[in-house]
Amino acid sequence: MKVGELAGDFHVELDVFAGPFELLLGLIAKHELDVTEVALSKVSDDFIAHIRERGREWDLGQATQFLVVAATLLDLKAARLLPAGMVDDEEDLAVLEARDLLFARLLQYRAYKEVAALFAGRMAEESRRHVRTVTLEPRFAQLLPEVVLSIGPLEFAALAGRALAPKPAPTVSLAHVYAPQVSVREQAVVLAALLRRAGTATFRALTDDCDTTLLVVARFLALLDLYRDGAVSFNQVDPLGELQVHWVGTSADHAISAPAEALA
Amino acid sequence: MSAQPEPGPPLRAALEAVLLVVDEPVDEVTLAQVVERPRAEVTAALTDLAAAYTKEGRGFDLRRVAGGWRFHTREDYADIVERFVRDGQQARLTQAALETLAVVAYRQPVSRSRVAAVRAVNVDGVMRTLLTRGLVEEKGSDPQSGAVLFGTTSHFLERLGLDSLDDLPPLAPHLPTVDTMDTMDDERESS
Amino acid sequence: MSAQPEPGPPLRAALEAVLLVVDEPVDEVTLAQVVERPRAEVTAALTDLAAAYTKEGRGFDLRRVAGGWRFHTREDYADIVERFVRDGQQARLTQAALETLAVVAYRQPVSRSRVAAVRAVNVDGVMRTLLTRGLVEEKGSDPQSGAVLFGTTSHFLERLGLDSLDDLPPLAPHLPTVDTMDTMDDERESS
Repeated sequence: MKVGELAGDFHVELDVFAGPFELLLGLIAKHELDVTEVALSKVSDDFIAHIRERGREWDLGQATQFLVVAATLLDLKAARLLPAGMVDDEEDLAVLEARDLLFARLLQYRAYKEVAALFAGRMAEESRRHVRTVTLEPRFAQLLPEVVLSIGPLEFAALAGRALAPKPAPTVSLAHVYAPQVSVREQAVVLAALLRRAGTATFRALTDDCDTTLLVVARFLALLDLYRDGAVSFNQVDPLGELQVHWVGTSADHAISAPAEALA
Repeated sequence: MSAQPEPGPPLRAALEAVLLVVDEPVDEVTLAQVVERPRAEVTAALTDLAAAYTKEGRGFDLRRVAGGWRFHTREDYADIVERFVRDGQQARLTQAALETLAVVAYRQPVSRSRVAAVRAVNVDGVMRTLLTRGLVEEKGSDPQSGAVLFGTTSHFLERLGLDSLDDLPPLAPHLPTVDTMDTMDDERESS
Repeated sequence: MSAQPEPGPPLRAALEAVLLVVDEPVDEVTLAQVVERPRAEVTAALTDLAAAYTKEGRGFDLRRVAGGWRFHTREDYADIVERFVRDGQQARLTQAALETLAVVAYRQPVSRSRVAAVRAVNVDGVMRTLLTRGLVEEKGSDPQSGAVLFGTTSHFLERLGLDSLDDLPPLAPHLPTVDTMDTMDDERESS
């Protein structure tokens, strides 16, 4: 990869450095520039301006590469900005290691990008050489040993199934953002039952059995609904202190009906 | 041919390059078009090349057969080539060949480009192997596109131990959903 | 090769004859068996032949790729050859696919998640492309995690014109601080 190729001819203008984005990366990689000195927000603003300038020439590939590198820089900077000081305990060491791993990742990414460019060059070169793949002259073809199909009909069908199966279309996986469905209405019913029995409870106690943050959020929203309906009242002595919830509704309130909002 | 470099553009070398990759004999008119030189010059170059190969005792030979030129192994080395072909570990099909055979078997009659589309790779070499091994054969041509269609042979059925194509196990249990498949296939066809 | 006949049995010619009929790279051991000559002699003869073809400016070339020898057309005549070989063109790989391929090539055998970690993005789709294109294949599984491991294929070597994985361009020059990197890498490797 040539200098400047990474993000096209995108140049950054910073107090500590002015020049091609790729060179900035190189300087940081070689420890010649401290990442904490670099105003990443300025770099991002400049890049957006750069993209805008090009108008219709919007290059998704270039933007993506910028994002990857910028994200890594951001990680790196965050790690560098963590209090460093003396390395005197395990935690400090862990921070240092995390920081170095991020650094290694950045360098590694650059290295693979560079060899990928070499690969592309070699492939292009090699594609200009054609191999000889021709049918055997009949006199030799008849001498070929009998073909052995090492599989039976059923395996053959399975093989055909795999070969003919539609190739899955590329999709963006949302698996990592999957969250179980939690219904605020259901949580309101749960809370109403708890509070009718207890009369008063802390928010901490009311969410004691929640195993996910989402469930805690749902209980909180449910409490707001109950408050709006006049079924509960709140009491908090100190800011950020314990939140007391009192049941002030009738016994029938929210036994079954409650605002029907579902968190998806 | 002597060891001296030829004067002018390397016509002989260009012909050697083209002839190395051709499967069927190529006539002089076609070769002349490809190398963009007069036919007489091309004919002379081919004759010279063939004579030179013989004089140098090369293992290959350039011969004019059925109106076209093609590389052949030289007769003197036929024994060695025969030994190679007979002893070569060519009895087994490669995985790529098996998969291509499977596509042809279940989609026949099918054109080479359809097979290539399903396999998502160039299948020329593999199809040639399957033809050479007598597992696949031409089955007419597509009335619309004129593309040659291929199908499996009776030899294929024998090797798989089946009486007829009807005995091929159904594909359905091995496919995720047949409906989706067909739709996708149609889309690909028209694209 | 000069125009003089070779002394003794025509080993080179025998090799030329056999190589003319192969449709995949053939290793030296196989060739030595077929021509019944010591492997070292065969290797020398092949190297000599290749050098002679280049010196004589022939349209074809004999090269060792993916562990075996095979005739190729010389690069200089690509434009002419491609007028003949219609669909020989391989589809280009995207930048993401190339980078992922690079990680697999240098890290093999490697799990999908390891590749994703290096690339810092999800690589599922790209890995599927590489598998479909026959550039990458499964190479067993990790004894500890059970994760499927991937590596490059011999088709990959052919596409890059490499004889073996040892011929991959070294990664080290692309890493500014090799010493640091190696240590890091080992740490991560063992973690």
